[in-house]
Amino acid sequence: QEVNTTGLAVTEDTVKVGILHSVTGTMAISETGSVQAEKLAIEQINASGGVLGRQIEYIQEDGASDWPTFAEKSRKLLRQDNVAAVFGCWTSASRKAVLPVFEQYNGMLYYPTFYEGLEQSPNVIYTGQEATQQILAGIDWVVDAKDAKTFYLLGSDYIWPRTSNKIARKHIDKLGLKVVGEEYYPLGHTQFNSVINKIKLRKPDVIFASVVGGSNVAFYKQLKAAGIDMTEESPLVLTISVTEDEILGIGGENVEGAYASMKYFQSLPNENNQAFVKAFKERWGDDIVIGDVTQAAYLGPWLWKAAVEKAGSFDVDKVREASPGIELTTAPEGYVKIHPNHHLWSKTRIGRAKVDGQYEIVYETDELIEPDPFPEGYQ
Amino acid sequence: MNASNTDFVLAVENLTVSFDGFKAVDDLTLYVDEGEIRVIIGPNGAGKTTVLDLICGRTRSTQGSIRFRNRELTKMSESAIVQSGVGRKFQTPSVYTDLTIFENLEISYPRGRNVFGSLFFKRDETVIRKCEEVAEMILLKDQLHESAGLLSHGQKQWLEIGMLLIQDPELLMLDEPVAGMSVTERQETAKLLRRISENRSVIVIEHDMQFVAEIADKVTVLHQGKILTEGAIDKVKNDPKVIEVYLGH
Amino acid sequence: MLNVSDYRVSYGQSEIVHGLDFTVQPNEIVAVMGRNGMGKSTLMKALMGVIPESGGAATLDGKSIFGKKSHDRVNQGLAYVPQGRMIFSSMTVRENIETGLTSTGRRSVPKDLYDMFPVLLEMRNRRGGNLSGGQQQQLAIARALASNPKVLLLDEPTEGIQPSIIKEIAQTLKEIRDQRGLTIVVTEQVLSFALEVADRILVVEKGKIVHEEARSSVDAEKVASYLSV
Amino acid sequence: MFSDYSSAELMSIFAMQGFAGLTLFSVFVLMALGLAIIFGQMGVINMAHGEFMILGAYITYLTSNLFSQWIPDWYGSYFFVAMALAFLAAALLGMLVEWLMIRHLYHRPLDTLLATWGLSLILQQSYRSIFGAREVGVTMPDWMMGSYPITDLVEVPINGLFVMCLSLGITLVVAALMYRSRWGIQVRAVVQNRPMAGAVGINTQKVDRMTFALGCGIAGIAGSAFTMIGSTGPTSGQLYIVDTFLVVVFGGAASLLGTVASAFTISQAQSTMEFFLSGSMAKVLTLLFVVGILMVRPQGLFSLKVRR
Amino acid sequence: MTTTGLRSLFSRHDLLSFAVLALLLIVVFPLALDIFRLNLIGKYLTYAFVALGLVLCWGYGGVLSLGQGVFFGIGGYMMAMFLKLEASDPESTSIQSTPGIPDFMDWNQITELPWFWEPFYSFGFTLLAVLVVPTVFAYLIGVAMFKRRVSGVYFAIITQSIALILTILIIGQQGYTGGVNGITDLRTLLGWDIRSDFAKYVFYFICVALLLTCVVIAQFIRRSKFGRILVAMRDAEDRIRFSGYDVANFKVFVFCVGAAFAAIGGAMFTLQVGFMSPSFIGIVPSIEMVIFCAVGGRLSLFGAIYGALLVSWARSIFSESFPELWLFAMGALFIGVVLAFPNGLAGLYDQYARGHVAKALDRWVDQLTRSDSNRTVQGVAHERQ
Ligand SMILES: Nc1ncnc2c1ncn2[C@@H]1O[C@H](COP(=O)(O)OP(=O)(O)OP(=O)(O)O)[C@@H](O)[C@H]1O
Ligand SMILES: Nc1ncnc2c1ncn2[C@@H]1O[C@H](COP(=O)(O)OP(=O)(O)OP(=O)(O)O)[C@@H](O)[C@H]1O
Ligand SMILES: [Mg+2]
Ligand SMILES: [Mg+2]
Repeated sequence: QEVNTTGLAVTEDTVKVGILHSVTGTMAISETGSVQAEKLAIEQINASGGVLGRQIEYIQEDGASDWPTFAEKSRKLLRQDNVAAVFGCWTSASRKAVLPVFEQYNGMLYYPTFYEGLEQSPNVIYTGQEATQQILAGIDWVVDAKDAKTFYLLGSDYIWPRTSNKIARKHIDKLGLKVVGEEYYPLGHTQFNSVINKIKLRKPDVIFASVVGGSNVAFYKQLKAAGIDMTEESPLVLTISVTEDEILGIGGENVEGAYASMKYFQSLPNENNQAFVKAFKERWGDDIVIGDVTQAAYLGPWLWKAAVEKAGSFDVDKVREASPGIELTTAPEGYVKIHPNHHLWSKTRIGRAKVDGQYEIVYETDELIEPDPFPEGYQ
Repeated sequence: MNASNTDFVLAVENLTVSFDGFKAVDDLTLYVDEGEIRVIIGPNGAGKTTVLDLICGRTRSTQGSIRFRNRELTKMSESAIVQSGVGRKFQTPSVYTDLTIFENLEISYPRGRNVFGSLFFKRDETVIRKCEEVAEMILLKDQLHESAGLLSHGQKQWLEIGMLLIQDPELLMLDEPVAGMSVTERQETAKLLRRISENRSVIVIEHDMQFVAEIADKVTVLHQGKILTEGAIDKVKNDPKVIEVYLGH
Repeated sequence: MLNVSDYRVSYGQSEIVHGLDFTVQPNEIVAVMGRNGMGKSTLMKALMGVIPESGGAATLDGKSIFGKKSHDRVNQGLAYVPQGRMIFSSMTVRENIETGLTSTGRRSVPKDLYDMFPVLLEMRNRRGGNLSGGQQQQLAIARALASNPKVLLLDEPTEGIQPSIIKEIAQTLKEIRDQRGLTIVVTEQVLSFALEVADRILVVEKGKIVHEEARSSVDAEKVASYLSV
Repeated sequence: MFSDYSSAELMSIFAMQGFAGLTLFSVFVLMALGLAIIFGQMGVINMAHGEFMILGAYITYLTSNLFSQWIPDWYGSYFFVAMALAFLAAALLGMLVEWLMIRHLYHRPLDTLLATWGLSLILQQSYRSIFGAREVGVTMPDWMMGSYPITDLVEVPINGLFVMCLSLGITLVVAALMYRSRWGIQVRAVVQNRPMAGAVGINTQKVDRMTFALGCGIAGIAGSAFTMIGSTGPTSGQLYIVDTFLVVVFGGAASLLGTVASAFTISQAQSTMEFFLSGSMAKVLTLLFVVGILMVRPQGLFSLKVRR
Repeated sequence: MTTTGLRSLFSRHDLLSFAVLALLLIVVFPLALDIFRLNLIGKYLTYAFVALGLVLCWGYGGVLSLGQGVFFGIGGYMMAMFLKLEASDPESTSIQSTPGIPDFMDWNQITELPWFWEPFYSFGFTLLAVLVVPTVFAYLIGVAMFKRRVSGVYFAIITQSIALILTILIIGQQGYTGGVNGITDLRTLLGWDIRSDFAKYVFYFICVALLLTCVVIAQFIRRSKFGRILVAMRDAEDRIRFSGYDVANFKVFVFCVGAAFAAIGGAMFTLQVGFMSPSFIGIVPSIEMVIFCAVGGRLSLFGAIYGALLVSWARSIFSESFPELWLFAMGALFIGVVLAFPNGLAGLYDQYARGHVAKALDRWVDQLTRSDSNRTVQGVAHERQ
């Protein structure tokens, strides 16, 4: 049977894929985990016999935190290396930069980050959550469980925080509750004393935070220093941007007590996850931590393998066709399934940060949440 | 400010400048005639250089007026003052060290002084000839295409004078032109000054009294920002006040 | 005191000073004369270590200074007043003089310097760059003397100074020489000044010594003839 | 905009914002002091300044690890040891860098910008290779964590106070060095005219090296202090560099007092505007304000008026 | 341009360099490289526009701008606005709540095209705007700064701040600008698919042609008296006023020229790469452009182009071969060039090769003139300069 009709880099016993993340520049801080997860998944797949009997070889390229470099490298991977799939990107900007390239050359991108939604490409499988999946359940939970009435929205000044806060605001409005402040700081901002003062004055029940990068560290350290004790829960912090990876930089003592709304935490007790964490630590060292995005990145190669095997071919068109409905029962986060809109069905969980940098899971949605990248009524 | 018309080329009236309260030039009034070589002498720190700075717009006056051919200079920009016909040589020689001597002269050539003029400036025969002529005068003809940075102190002095000549100003101001020059060159300079003053006015600051005697039509002695005396060289030389503060016994 | 033999200095490829030999006795004042561009300043700068020497030997008080860093030469007892003054223009007059104290370890400006140049005392808190040309020249001399040198190199020290002070400087230099046992090498254009201070006159031409004479035997005409070719 | 708040609240706002402004001020001063020496005094445009700070931060991280592993009883005092080590490490690196590259570039100051940019790339990648691409968390000793409540709204963070004292202390030390010691005069002389400074007996090489090392050392201390308020990662240094240059330049490069005044102006402008506008707009307006003032005073707030 | 015109503009040697560059760009690269690599070269060449402007501003005029990214970005953004409008016709945006406006506006609840986007429906206007807007912006900055005699590092830091301000604004106003993602997914130009290989060839050659034109313009400026005034200004800014020149005007002019060049580069970048984002405006790219210029040689127009090509190419190659270590190589390259070759690659060339080349050239021209002795050699006066 012909498994490769489109000239991809597939031989009798190997198949080439690409890994495209920033390992240098400012984004390397975040993307390192994804690279590790993708490599681990590929190695595991190879150890278990590969894909359609072929060993996966990866070509790694550095996006260097620079969007045209991402575009350039993706073009190289697709045109010169003819890879069968690419696992990569982290920021929306990098994804937007490579998207036309993937569409033009009909490549397949597995994109791991939780992101703002508003996108659905036939050439991308989104293995992280889109914004509504992550946010709505989180807000519902603080309202139900913590009786929150007022919210202060705070984020870095770019598209994901702005879109997330927009969704949050709509949802809060719908619930008849109140947003008492909304504010954005430039990426890389390190001084949050003024906004902390405002928070103190307006006394919101919840600080809904989507600060990213180095700013994140500054924000939590200064919040803590200013005497806002998150362990006392008033105001409580609900973040959508702080994974275990970030806590590493912030320091557990500075975020202790904050709540995070995501689909995955390293501390998930299920068996899949325990095996995953063990394998990850064996491969990358004992003191490593695993965050939401890292897990989502880990899903990429497995989802691709499943789709290829279902299609019986590496051809991108066939893989795409086979993708909707693919499910993974072995996913560390539990069970996932690809929606026809190329996003994943997933549960949303609320974790509470502990001083050791891990999250204690305090809540989990009963059902898988349907991905809805263009949410009606939230735009 | 009295704006009466004068026949003088340069009329400086009631000029005052103070630096943080220190009056470097104090209520100075000075007139320079057509075709005259005026020498200003005076002790170190008397304010001579400052007067030139004021005339050419490098320092802004606190008070008073400077009129050049009945145009008020105090409000004009440096380049406008130069364009109106005032040329100046500095006390420490300053030339463009990254350019050749030829280019130094060419830059001073009074044509193409605005952006577009300079873009479409043509180095035609007149320009080349004029530059070579001046280079000859200042004894730098052989080094015409060498970088000006390589010149010795005295040669730079000459070059700067050359740059002024080619600029063809109506009022020429020289701040210690022969400092650092050897005897022969001093004499050459004196001759040169006499020659070029025929159709323009010259103000010279100098401490070398021999040189002053050679060139001066009239000497002004400045002391603490004020005029001490003014007159012919012989009179000034023998003035006891001048001997006291300046010449020494 | 200062001994220079077969001394050569070049800028890149072009040699400016071609194998100079001369000796300056302790307590002697030597004037180096010559027309513009003949290499006087180049010689001074090289002796001070400001530009590199390319050959020969130079000793100060019997110890070689050849190839050493400027500040080592100062420590050995050399001081320098450059042509064009080169004072530190954004520092005050006092600070300028204090830079000269580095090699001596003294902290405050010796009073006799101010006595020598009273203007400087008056203007001690003014920025060096704001002084008039002649005042700067006096400052440069004071700064050099502050290091208490054995040999003082003066490059056209009278440039821009008023006649009365020139006379005083000549006087003062001789006084210092007598008081402190200073040795002085001075380049000069003004013949009268040279004749007044110097014990001996050297004339350089194109980087070579072409004439040498003690003051006692010198007449102005003759030197002048060397200077005007 | 004031009508939203009661008068008691307004009082607290001003108190709190005043304090926030002061913290920001000390942060700026701390960032800028090292650069004020290296750039302001020596004229070296050190684009790797941020990386020197981060070196201090990493040293602090290592020290805290060592303390918690070997002498946990002494953990409370590790920070002082860390700061000393950070100073030493950054100063030593500074000396090395001066010797290897900066000393060849004094006569081409703008080129130092390029070379140090290259250096910053190398340092960033070194940090990444040594400490990993992820940020590291530095744990503060407990005594530094809390805050003094003054009223129920106004609380004074202890680490903020600490940073203030630190920057005050270092400013005084630097000022004393620059204006009260022999060394300051020598530095300024060397910067103005290197050959001439040699010719009056100053060991220019030594002065250069020490000065550069001191500037870097202070950056190291700053980095160490910033572990309290910011992130420590390979590229964290980049977060500070623009602000730092802005502070030094705005003050008038050669003047230490200018640096302090400029840090004060910028921090107050920013923290005031931040309260009434959004963070991004406040930043934009602050920058515009600085650009505007520089237009009026082209040499910075405190420029020396010297005759040209 | 006539040959004599060219001759008067270029010395014999420069003419040779120009010919070599043209040959390399027009013949060698297109023949030797596949379209993927050629497109990369085309992208690098867009940086060369900026570097070229910097040679004039910085190398000759001593005006160091750390904000050239601003002009590159504005040029690029305006081209991107045109392309985006074309890509957002009502048909292809029918799933939006407001069809016919760019997608990112729709996501930000903007229901009507902002007024300043309207003119960008016109290609003519866009081309004009690409040149004029950045130039006018540079003019305003230049007049404000240079008339007040802001110079040196102060100017550099101010331009850097302007770059930062603009970046923050663009990122913050995402409804109008596309925010941090920039303006992406550009497809056609006047109905013609800009993503096809053929289009990439065409753009490459347009880019080369424009670049060579800019070289000629820059060379004209450099060889005119204006060029010498720039050098004099860099040497002794205070002095040149007393030769009767208004320094500010000259600085404003070169700054504007630099800005216009950068803007052309930016527009070509958008066309060749297919998107524009605020990351080209910021501080880092602006500094990198200065580095291109320095590596090539800040006093050499050709050097700057080779510098831009070489550094970008080195980065692509290093980062392909050593994805985790290439920064060491880049850093070392910058330091090495600055320390060892103060005048960049061009300095290296001048030191070691120029003499030989000039001699060979002389011999060759000698032979030519001997074989064709009634032809007179023109421009001898210029050879001396
Ligand atoms: N910007 C300034 N700030 C303070 N004082 C100044 C400034 N400019 C000049 N002065 C002072 O003004 C006085 C006059 O200086 P000026 O240079 O005019 O003297 P001068 O007559 O040219 O002397 P010289 O013969 O020594 O060159 C000096 O005492 C000088 O110190
Ligand atoms: N940096 C330099 N590079 C190359 N040549 C130089 C340099 N500086 C000076 N020269 C050349 O060296 C020669 C001697 O210069 P120097 O300054 O020593 O002369 P000088 O005797 O002091 O003259 P003056 O009386 O004019 O001061 C001059 O011909 C000059 O062109
Ligand atoms: Mg004077
Ligand atoms: Mg000399």
